[in-house]
Amino acid sequence: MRFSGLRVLREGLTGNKGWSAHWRDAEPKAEYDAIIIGGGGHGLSTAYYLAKEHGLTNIAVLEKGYLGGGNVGRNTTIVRANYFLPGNSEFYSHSLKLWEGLEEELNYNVMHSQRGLINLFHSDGQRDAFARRGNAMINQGDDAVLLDREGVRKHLPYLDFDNARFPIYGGLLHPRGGTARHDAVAWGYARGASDRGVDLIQQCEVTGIDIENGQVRGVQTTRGAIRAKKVGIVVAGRSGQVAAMAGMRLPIESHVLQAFVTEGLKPCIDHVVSFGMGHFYISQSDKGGLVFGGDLDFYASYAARGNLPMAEHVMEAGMALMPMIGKARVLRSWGGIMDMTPDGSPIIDKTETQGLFIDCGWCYGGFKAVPGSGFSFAHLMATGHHQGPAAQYRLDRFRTGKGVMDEEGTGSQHNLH
Amino acid sequence: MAKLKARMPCEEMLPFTFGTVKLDETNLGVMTSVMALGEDAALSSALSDAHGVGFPKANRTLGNAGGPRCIWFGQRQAMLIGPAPDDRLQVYAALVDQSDGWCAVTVEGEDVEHVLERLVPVDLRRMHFKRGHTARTQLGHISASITRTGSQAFLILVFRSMAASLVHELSQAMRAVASRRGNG
Amino acid sequence: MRLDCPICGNRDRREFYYQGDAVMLERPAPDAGAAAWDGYLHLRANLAGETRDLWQHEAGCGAWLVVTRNTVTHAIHTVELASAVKEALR
Amino acid sequence: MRIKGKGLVDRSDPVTFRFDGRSYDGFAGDTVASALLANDVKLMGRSFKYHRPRGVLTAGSEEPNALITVGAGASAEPNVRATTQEIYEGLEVRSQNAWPSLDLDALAVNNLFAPLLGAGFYYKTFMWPKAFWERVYEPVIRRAAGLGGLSGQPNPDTYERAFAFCDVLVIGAGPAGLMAALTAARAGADVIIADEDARPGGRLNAELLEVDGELGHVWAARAVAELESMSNVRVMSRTTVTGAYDQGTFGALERVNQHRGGRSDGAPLECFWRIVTKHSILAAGAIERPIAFQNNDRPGIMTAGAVRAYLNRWGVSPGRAVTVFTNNNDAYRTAQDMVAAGVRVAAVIDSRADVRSTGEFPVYRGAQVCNSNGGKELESISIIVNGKSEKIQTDCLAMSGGWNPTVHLTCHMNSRPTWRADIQAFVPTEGAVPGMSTAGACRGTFSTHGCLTEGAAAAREVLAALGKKVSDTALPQAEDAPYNLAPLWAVAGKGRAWLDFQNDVCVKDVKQAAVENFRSVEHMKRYTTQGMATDQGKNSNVAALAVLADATGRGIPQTGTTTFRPPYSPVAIAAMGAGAQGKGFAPQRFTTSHRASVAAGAPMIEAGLWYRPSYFPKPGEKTWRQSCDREVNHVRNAVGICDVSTLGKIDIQGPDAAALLDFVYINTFSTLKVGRVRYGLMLREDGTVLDDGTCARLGATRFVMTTTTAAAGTVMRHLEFVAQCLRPEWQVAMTSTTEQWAQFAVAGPKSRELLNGLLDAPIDNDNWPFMACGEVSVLGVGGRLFRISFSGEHAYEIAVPARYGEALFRELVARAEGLGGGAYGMEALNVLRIEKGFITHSEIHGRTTAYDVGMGRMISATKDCIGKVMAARPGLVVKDRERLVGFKPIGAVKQLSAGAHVFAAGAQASRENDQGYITSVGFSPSFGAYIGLGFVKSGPERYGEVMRAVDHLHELEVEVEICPPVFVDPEGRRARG
Repeated sequence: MRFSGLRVLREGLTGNKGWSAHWRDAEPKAEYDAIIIGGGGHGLSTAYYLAKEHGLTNIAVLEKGYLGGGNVGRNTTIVRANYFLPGNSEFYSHSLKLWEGLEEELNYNVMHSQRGLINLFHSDGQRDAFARRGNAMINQGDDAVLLDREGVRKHLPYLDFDNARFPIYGGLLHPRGGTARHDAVAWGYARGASDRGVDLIQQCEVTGIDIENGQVRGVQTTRGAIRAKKVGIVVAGRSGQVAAMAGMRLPIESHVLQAFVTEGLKPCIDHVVSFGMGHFYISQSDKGGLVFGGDLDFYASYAARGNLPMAEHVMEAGMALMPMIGKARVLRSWGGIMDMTPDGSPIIDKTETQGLFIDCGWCYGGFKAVPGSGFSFAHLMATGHHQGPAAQYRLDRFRTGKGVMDEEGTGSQHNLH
Repeated sequence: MAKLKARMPCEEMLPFTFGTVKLDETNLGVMTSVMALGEDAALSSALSDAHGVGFPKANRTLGNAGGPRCIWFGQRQAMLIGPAPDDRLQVYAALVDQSDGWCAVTVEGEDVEHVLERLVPVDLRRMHFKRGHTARTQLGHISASITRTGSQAFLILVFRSMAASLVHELSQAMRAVASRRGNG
Repeated sequence: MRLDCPICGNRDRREFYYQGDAVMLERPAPDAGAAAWDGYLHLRANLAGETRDLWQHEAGCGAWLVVTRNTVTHAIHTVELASAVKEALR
Repeated sequence: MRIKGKGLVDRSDPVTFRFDGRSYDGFAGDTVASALLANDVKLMGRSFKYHRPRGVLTAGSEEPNALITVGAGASAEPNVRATTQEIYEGLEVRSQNAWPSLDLDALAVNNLFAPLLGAGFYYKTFMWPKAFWERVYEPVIRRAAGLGGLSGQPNPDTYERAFAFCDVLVIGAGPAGLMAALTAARAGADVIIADEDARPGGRLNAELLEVDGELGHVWAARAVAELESMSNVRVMSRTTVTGAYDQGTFGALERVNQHRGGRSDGAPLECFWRIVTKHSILAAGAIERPIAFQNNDRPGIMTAGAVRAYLNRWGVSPGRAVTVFTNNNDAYRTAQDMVAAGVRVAAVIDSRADVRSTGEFPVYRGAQVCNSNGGKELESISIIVNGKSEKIQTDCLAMSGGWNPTVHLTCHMNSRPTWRADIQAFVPTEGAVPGMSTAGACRGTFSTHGCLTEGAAAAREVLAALGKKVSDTALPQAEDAPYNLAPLWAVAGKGRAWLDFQNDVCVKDVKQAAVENFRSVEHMKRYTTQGMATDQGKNSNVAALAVLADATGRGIPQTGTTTFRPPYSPVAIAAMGAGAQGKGFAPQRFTTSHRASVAAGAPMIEAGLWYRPSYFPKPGEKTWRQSCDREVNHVRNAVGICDVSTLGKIDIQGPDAAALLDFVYINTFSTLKVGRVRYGLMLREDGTVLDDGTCARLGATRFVMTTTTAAAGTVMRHLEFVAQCLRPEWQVAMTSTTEQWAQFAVAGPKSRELLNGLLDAPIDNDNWPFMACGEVSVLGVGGRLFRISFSGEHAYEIAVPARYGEALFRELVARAEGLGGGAYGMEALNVLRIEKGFITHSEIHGRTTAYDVGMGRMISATKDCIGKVMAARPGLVVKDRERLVGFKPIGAVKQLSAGAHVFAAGAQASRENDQGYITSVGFSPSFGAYIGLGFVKSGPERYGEVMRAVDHLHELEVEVEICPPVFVDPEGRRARG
């Protein structure tokens, strides 16, 4: 069924009786050409592009819970392409271009809103670093504008310009940065994949990966064994556990990242704003809630919930930066489990097992990567070759030191990125 | 020839009182980091011999205001307050002069526990934290050493450079507590 | 979250710094080879369950600690001085 | 309508307040909702999507409809529940989400388009044309969305945070909570009891039930008075426990002054508590459920318990002809209390056919309310009884679909509640929160007797665990009526029947979601926004789950469960972030020379937590560059003074101190002679540079290490890590002495001349050569002198105990000025070090190795050190890595910028062609030109090559020559002179 304004009108006038399922719930078959483990944003987009770009339709997505129930459904919805280092630059640039056509591609309104993202800086040194980053973005073909203090004031008059502990020197504006409706991205890809014949199987947990003579043969699940020639692991937050089923140890530590949303408010924050000194970022959803977050809780965790010290720290940063939000009330806090890598950059690679592929390590930047990751991972799974923009996301880069992409410069401590 | 004039960390900021609580700076004189190297027991008896106070157990102080005092200050570390350290201690400990490194304030009065509960993540109520108890912890975001010196009195040490922030934090809490009294 | 510091007692998480897996105590020999060093610095068992990790009581006594902790429930089983754990390894 | 002789408000204390500009009277003890109802005001808000007129639904913090803005101007507070805001003299509140007025809301037109605005409609449209989403659709949607508005001005109010500790935290002060607290407190336990209400007592304040022969609220007040008199108890009213966290930590919000006008200066509006407890007893009560039927959202339709609460607690009847719609026994109390108070009860409509209930009112058994009628206020209801439709005139319908235990806190640590079929509700799962037990209505026990019994039992368990002797507390006598209920979630029929009132989610939306395959409860919630409103689904989640279960042909427990995340009720950002506004966000660190620098007019800039002078302007200087150039020239030609106290100083002692340094630095320190200083570079274990600085040997077993200002804390932690975790067998002790010493750079050809005027024993090049250090006497004060240079000039750093810092700084500057020099700030310091090619964290930014910064050969071949193995990884030693170089502009444009990337001459400025970047630039008065440092692929092999430096952001393109990074005195003669 094609969605359109006309369709909404027609259904509205006829009692909304004509709507049908956005995707098909499938029963697992005995064998597929390829299996994607993980029905999150990355898994669903991988399936979509496998079907669409590579004509692989005899494939299944296995999800232990419900589709889009992982990090794609519990993030702060930011979409950007503002990286400094080669490897990341071209990847996120490509992903952003896919975002820009996503509504038409999927016939699903994911509400991609390029409202502009501003990274604030608070010293000459930070300004220089952001200028280098902005120039790298422009060198990549993306957009960036360096704002001085008055330039920031024009966009964000509500910041504390007079009395802040860390005064605002300026900001790097990324005009094409913005937000999207997170759940819709997962649903849109699910619908697109399902329409192309992909089996989406919920409540189907993978319990083992079958490997014979170094070649993957299929998976064991709570709904029986399923054979497959190729298997892709796309299970952010659980990567270590699923990889362990194939005898792998990953350069990943799982950490909890909290996020917060306030009660609905009339529009007051039009951009995505990020405060480097205080590790705080914020935007306002179309429903009116302020959506914001900060740093990891910093201890390894699979609990998907955080503790007060970091929650308080995030609120402190908000008060320091934009004291007008003080009377906004936090309605809900939640936590997501982040695959933290030693350089803060992700992994899209083959493994030592033939036919087994892995896409993981997105740290807390995975949402914006959903289209790009699926596109590149599908390419890798279908062709066995790395797709251009993702070519540097290798598993062995830490061992060799080649192509390490440590944007933060914090070194090989997983939780510091 | 010119003479160098000394200046205290909280000079011109203290004392002041809000409600029942008074905040003042105190000059502790010579302060020496005593860090055990080797046997702790030997260090403790050397300290006792030289200054009359031993090496305190964790979270405790030995001695009293006025006389030599030894405040536990961290893992295998104490702050000797009052006398210049006896040279013989060097056999058992690393000694470092910290007389100028720390800002010392006293905070006292009926509501002092209520003031500190706004800033310190440790239970400082009298039933748990008695006279002679000490803690290395935080006061707001400032690393601090907090010692109970009386039923309504505490000694607080923070890095010298943070004296103004310490005074700010304490004064905010003191005002808030005083305002609650005003409300009856 | 609170940890029982063996020296200072039960304290709020905000006083502690978190480093990562306690495997960091077991620094390989310089000639142990690339795989051993990769394992030391990068690869992690990353268990959903009981783990041992390194913390420092930074705002307290300064001691480095080995904390045995459940990453799913956040229950904390034991907290030991890292120096003692390391001495026992030798 | 106020009812004579009813309620607990203080009739002797009248209070006037304003709502939407009109003045109303109430009494002390009233909420905005009770006072408005007393004034027969029923319309209090508008719904989110359809802008439906709404009245108050509940009498508590779960209120979804009656949200108001309190106050005006900067301190206006949006989205306050009228049901919890206490009135005070002069209080001013406004309605929200309506324009031009609450009564005539233009966007009520949305209601007409409701068929087009069903669940998820926006996912299916607004896609064409592409650019219209940001330009047209989204702005319109955004403007229409939201509830109240922020003022846009900085929050002017004071907030605070605090910590509290106890043995047992009792959450909720209803019968169960009070009984638990009494039992625990009488046995001597350290107790905190917190309740969100201004008046502890819970439902006892809203009912006419008796405890021990007196009215429940009287017993409750007596219990509270006893608790307040005990020194081991802290009673916290107006305090909502908002979250359960690990190891017995709870968050709680105390509304300290929200109920008062005219606060004194410094008085907090709210306090966010972190309560740490060994045990907790959840006694949070229960929340009544509405029933979904067509137009069940009309003002005048309320929960039955709320109607009763307004009568019994506030002396207000929300209507003159009350009807009750129920599926359980409990709601009959509303009818009975109303009749007893002299209010007419038009009918009780009981969905259960088989009950034998009676009262002084008509009862329709086996009947259902199927519609409501009226405009902005309820006028009548339509009911179906025995298949026939009837209309009943009523201005207040009290509905009850049963009660949901307040399980929220038990879900905060990921536990899911358990379905109990007998009460058709979720109850806490055992062990959900470690150390927490539950008592009373929140675990599904609804009678007063049951609540008291369970409260006492929970406390006794805690006392046993605490090892305390249980006191003999007799259980008070109270009713033990059975709670009989038959499930009824939604009345069948056409039209819209509301589940989530605020978000306008109706039964048909949930059904449509199921049709569209959003059959998982999580999918349904996200697709319809059910439960996402400010009540977090407290009023509606269970009913919505039941409707979904029905629509998908599954049972409720098979369909899913409901969960809740912190906070229990919303918490102001200002409360959780109290104290951080303005300068309070992070401690400020001031050097001893701060006052003198400020007095000299120096702009102070942040360096981490420190403040340092940027430059010291002199009369006649119009730009910072003029000051900076002069200060650089002072150092190059005379003598300059700079406070360097912010650099980290770590005193390291012990027999193994030298071994530690050999292990953390890439170069060797065990060979350093006493009285000498050496530059050292340290790596992280991954082979990248951690920090650099000098280290002085003061004695055979004593060193003083200096770190950069930025990395002082990191390096200290790193050293402790090495000492405790890697080499605990070493005898070494360390402590920071950063604060003990005020340290100043005295730099320039006249530095020794200056110092010799201050030192009690003069120095010369023989007794104090380059890189010497030792103790000195400065104007009679014991200090330290290091002959080190960060400028390349003949220079020293002199340190005195910090109390003398300000005096010494003033003295040094005065003497320097007398010699043709003066103080210099960060700008000049930066130029001086760039001229010498000295690196800072601009260059050692976390991705560079010793090899990259030209110090690869410093890594000692004869010893192990941190980072050595990983620094030798193949990817880190390839020639074409970006390596440190200098830059000189050589074309027409002489400007350089520290944001530029570098490209081969003639190459396009694109990522593929990127050859490196500039990290530091400064105008060198020595050269009369800009110079820079940075990184270029194969750097040192490209000296002399002319490249393009392109800074798109500054629209700057410069021809640069790649050169060695040392611009001044490459042989280092000056420092040794």
